[in-house]
Amino acid sequence: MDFELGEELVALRDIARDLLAQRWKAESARRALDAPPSRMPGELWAELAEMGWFGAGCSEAGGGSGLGVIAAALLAEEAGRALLPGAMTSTLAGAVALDRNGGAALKAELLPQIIAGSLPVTLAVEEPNGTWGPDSVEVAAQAGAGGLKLSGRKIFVADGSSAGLFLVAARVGDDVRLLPVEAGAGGVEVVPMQRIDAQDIVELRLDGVQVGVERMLPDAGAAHDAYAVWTVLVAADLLGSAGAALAMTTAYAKERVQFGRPIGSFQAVSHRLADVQVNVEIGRSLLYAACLALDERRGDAGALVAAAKAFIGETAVDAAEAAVQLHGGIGYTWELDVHLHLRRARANAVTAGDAGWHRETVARHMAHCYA
Amino acid sequence: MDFELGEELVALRDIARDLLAQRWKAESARRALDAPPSRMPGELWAELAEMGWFGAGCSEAGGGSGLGVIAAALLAEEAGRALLPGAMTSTLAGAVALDRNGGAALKAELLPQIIAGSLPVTLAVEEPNGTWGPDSVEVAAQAGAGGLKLSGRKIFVADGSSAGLFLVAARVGDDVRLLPVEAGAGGVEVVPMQRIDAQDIVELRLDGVQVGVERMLPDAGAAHDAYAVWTVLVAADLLGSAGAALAMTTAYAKERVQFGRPIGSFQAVSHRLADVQVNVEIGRSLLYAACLALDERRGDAGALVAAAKAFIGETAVDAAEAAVQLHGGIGYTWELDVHLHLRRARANAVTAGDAGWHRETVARHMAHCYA
Amino acid sequence: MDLKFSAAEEAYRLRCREWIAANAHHAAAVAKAADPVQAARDWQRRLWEAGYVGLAWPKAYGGQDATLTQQVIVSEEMARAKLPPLINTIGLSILGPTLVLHGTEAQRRRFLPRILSGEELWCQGFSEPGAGSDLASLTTRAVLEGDDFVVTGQKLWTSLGPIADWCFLLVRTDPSAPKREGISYLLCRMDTPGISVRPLRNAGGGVHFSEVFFDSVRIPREHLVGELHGGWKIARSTLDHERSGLSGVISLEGSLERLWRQAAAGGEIADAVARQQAAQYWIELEGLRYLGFRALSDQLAGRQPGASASVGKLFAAKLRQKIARAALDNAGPYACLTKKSPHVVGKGRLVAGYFDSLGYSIGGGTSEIMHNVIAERVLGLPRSSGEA
Amino acid sequence: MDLKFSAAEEAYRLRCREWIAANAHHAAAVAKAADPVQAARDWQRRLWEAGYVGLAWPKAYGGQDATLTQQVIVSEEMARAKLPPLINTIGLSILGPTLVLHGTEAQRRRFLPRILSGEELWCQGFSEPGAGSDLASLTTRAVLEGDDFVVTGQKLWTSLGPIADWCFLLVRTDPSAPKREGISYLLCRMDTPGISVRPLRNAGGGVHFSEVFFDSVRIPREHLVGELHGGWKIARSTLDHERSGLSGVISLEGSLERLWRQAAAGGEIADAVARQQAAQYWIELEGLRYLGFRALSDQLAGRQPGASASVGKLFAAKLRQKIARAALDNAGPYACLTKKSPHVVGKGRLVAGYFDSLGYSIGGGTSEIMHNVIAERVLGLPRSSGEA
Repeated sequence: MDFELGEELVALRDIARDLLAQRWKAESARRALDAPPSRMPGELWAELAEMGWFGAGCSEAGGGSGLGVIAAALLAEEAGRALLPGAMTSTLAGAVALDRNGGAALKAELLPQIIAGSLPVTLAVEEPNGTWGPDSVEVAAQAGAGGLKLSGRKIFVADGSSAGLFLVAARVGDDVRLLPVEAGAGGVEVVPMQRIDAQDIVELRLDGVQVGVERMLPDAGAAHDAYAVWTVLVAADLLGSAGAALAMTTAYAKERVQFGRPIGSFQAVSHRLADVQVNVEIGRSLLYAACLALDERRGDAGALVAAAKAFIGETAVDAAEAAVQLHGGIGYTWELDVHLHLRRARANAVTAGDAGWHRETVARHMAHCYA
Repeated sequence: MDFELGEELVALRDIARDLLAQRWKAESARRALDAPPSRMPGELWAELAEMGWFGAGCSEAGGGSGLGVIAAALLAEEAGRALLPGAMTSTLAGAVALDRNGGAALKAELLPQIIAGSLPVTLAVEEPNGTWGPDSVEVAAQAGAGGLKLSGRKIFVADGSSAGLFLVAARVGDDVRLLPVEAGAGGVEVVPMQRIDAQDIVELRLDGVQVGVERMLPDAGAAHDAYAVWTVLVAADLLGSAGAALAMTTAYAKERVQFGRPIGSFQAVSHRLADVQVNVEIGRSLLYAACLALDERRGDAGALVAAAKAFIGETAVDAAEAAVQLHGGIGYTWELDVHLHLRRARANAVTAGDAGWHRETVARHMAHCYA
Repeated sequence: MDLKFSAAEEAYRLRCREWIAANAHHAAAVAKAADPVQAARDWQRRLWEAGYVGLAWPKAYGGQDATLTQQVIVSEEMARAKLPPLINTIGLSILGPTLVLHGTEAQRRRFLPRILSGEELWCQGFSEPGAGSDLASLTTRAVLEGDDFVVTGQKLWTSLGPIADWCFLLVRTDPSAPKREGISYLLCRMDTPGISVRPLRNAGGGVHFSEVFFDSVRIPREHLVGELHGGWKIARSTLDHERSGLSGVISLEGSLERLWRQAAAGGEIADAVARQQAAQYWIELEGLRYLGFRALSDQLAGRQPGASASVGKLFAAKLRQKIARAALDNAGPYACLTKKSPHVVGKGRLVAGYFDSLGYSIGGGTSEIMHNVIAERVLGLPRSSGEA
Repeated sequence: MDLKFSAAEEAYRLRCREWIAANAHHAAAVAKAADPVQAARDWQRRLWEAGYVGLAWPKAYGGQDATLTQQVIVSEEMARAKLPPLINTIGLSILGPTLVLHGTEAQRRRFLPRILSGEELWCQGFSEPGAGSDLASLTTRAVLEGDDFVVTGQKLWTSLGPIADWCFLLVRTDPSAPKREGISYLLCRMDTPGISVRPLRNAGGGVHFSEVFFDSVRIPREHLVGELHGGWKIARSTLDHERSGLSGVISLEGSLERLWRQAAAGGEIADAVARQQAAQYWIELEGLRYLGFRALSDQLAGRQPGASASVGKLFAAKLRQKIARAALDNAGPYACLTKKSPHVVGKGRLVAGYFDSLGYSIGGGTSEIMHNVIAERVLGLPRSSGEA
């Protein structure tokens, strides 16, 4: 048994943290608020590709690290900590989805491009019906002479204006399947949605887009599996944001003196931060558990993914709110990074399902267990 | 406008607090746990009657103080603070119910006896169907030659083994009405229920009990009105308990020294107590508002009664739990009074409707207001 | 015990309401004006001329000598009609009462009427980068040279900085004294040489506060309020002088009603979690309302309301945040879009309200300080090495 | 990263489970025995003889030298089978590890095997009326007279007081030294003249703890553990030595399942509030479980688990209280009846579980102290004038 990060994973995480801290400043995330969306600079994207990060969550056979979903999650966590544009995380999720559930030909065609950085990819699942996930998908692919034909709208598509490929969830017969759609394909239109953290979220309009049947991901559970992987990566991003908010507030509490003492020596401050720390540790434990369960394709994977997302989403929002409160007035200013994490945490907490929605998944799992 | 207690009310409260502190020790409430139920000593009962307390909530015409429901609530609050057996509060509620909603003959017959202390009275509303209040009453009175005939079971009847008169809620036609039933009437059986705070709670079994139609409280809304008055008195008892738990914990936090300082100088302790204080003040405001609304028979009285009971119930449990925690190990011992308040608060919080049930009443009021 | 208004009070309310109705178009014009500051000044003057500003103030200085109940009536009616707030609110709520209590007769006659009319807008210079919750540790220095104080230092969290005509500020005049005993209270024209103002952008992207820098700014000695070195107690007396909070209740009422309507279909909220939550907020809001009535009754009866203002402030801030958070949560991902997004719900007001709500537990005394105040002044617990 | 057990470990688990099944009737007999203390001792000896007590301890002193994973397997299987807890648990979990680390060879050989077999039951004498969270302020005195310590004072919160054969206790041997540097660690027979035990009735009405009074009790010098005046560090080293908490998870699993079944009809909970709440507890319980696995993995890899035990203890206490409270709340007024009432639900177990749960944030270090530990040792925040 070993339920802590092995040496390779620790190294990957440490390298990512150092590199992102050097290459991407919070200042860039702040500037993006005035000129959205927040986009990855081309050189940085190329550097990440060179490091092999886009295959971090893929199997060795797929050209990846073979370290499991946890490797992708650790990178997503660092992206959240560094306030990095989301494109890396979307591409990690897309790569893992293809690696786990793609047909051999499609994998051979697409995975090398994705891992090499030449084909950013993202999932397109949600629709304007007020809920989340593959089960709520209404867009249906029509079978015809030229293969499948897709029409409809997808919203809250992450990193859509830089993606080269969309993995679109659509009904095919009774199932919800994943269909690869190129950004440049006929009938595809991308409309920005303007999120409060300036992330590149778009509406994807599909008007009679053609997809060859043979390109559909063959596994009937592919859409659910890909959505679970994406969910866990969003949770990881949130965990990184929570960690950053906690770290900056802890540092401030050590420095800021009022009444002749560092404010961190007041229990009103120190115990609030201790509570955030407890939640971060519990959240981290859930994140690792969910990743491991996905790797092992365990029956409780869905419930653990839901648990991680629900818990970490609330933890991240709470960590950012604690940061605002404990910084006092200064934490409420544009120049401090506190609000950048508050924006990201708030937005990601309701991305890929909010806490209440995920708790319903958990409740179904409990009903099943206790039946 | 005057929304604070007038001089007469302040005097009534102060006298009650002093007198009960002298006449009833927490030790008696503790002893009752080993030999339930907790009962009012005869001399004390007589003394309270002599003070005129049982008519505190009644109109002057009814032989009472004319100070309004608030006067009864202040006495109930002191009863909670002093851990007094519940019989006074039940009798206060019954007296107010008769005074507000009884027919002239019934009032003339019963109110003087009640106020004189020779007829303890209580309400019998709840039934074994898992919910609360007059709307859930299923026991139906059958009309016959000798008047109305009652059969069925009432549970959680407060102070039932000392009551001389039960005001029984029962269906008469389409309405739920209040019917006076003497404790000694044929077909009446009283079975103790054994509550964790040793209060005298009973099951009332009715087997063909006869009640004259003319004795039924004439107002179709009498059962709901009486239940509202009783609810507000239970809330007042809870507020007294919360105040007592807060006071004893505050005193302890000033005395108890650890790490060379009174523990009340640690914010983990002082801020927790401040939160209880805030809730007690908000709860008190709601209690006064509910009493005033009942006196004025305002349209929002039901919602305010529900608000007071829901909020104060949660406040009292929280205050008692804070008392256990902040006293540390010693607060967990039989000898300290902390658990007496925890028991009373827990039990009364689910008496006359729990917080969730009352919030549903509030939600209906909101739906009505915002329609 | 009763909450009824007298017939005369009800008549007063009616006249107030009629005046508001007759002047609603002027109020509406404020937001749309080309010069919104001038429009807001004009609106305040119009209200003042009608007798609806400075109700509590003595008639001698332009006030109304009105009863407390009349004040409550006016603030309720103004909040209910969603009239624009008075632009000179800081001068009205903080400096005015201070001068009435501690100013010289000359200061009162000079300043009070112009605060009321809006002719002179005021900003506050209390907080500093190193003096937030611990306000008494402020370091802005004032040295008496001849008949002038010469002031050097930096103030933070100043509202209206760029548009104010005057500033009231706390300065350290005796650095060798214990920290609360070397502070003085000064009044200063904002166009005095040596003052510069830098607007601060807030987390929501807007600008509300400024930093104000003082570089050898000369302030005539006659603009000292109260005793030299006696400024701390003066400032403290108006920090404690908080309003009953009843107008805050009315703004929360609006938020709660919007929350309900957002979640309700056909009048009812079907989801039990959201319904119970909304009901809890209604309960807490009523608690706050009647707490306000109790505080007001104490004031009417000449009793000290004690630290009940801290109870109300703490509870109201938390409730405002809970309602704002619930509104955001209920709207899901749609609430997290900017107001420019075609998909946003509520025109971005949910996010703005949420960001705004977070400031309520910081400004005007943090919730941590409010807890200290309640623990120490109400419960009598020992100081936590910090102070209220 | 994986959570799989090896084939050998799985085989070990299977043997353990088989042994438990074969001995279940002995376990069941403990609760019904006429002399429950003797029965519990017999049960512990039976388990020890089968190799299921003292797994981590050296074979030389009666232990098993087993792996950490084997320890986890045994504790999981024992919890799952709801076996009675080991009666000598305080000796096993606190004194044993202390003697292994700090005892003399003679002390180890004399005491350790008898702890394991249950032949000698131990109680702890640490807390005092004036020394709870601030344990180092203890005042029980020990004066060296010839070869004996003479001990006078009072200890509180002693489990097993009336039945223990021995007590390990902290005493002040140097009143002039700084408070942490004048404390010694002694072992004392409970039948020594001058010792008296007074059982304490708890809030639930039962008896679990005692007060122990020492009146000029003579303890031979050979029963000093470690250095004279060096007892604080020794005690601290085993206070930190907490278990992974995984067996606590299993008991919480049972509580959560009961909560679900109590609220569910036909497998599902219809009420959204109760359903969401139960789901949240499942999430938190899983978080606690995997936190335990992480701590265990750290120990297996020889890494310091740091203050993660405090995180687990704090979170577990809160979760236990939330589940206990929800069970009570869901049962409404029926839960607030005594077990003697004909109407009670769950045989009074809901109230008992609730009362019991409140002790989890007090005993073994209050939640306030756990917060301090996390703030100071994990986050590196300055001390809050108190200490961990």
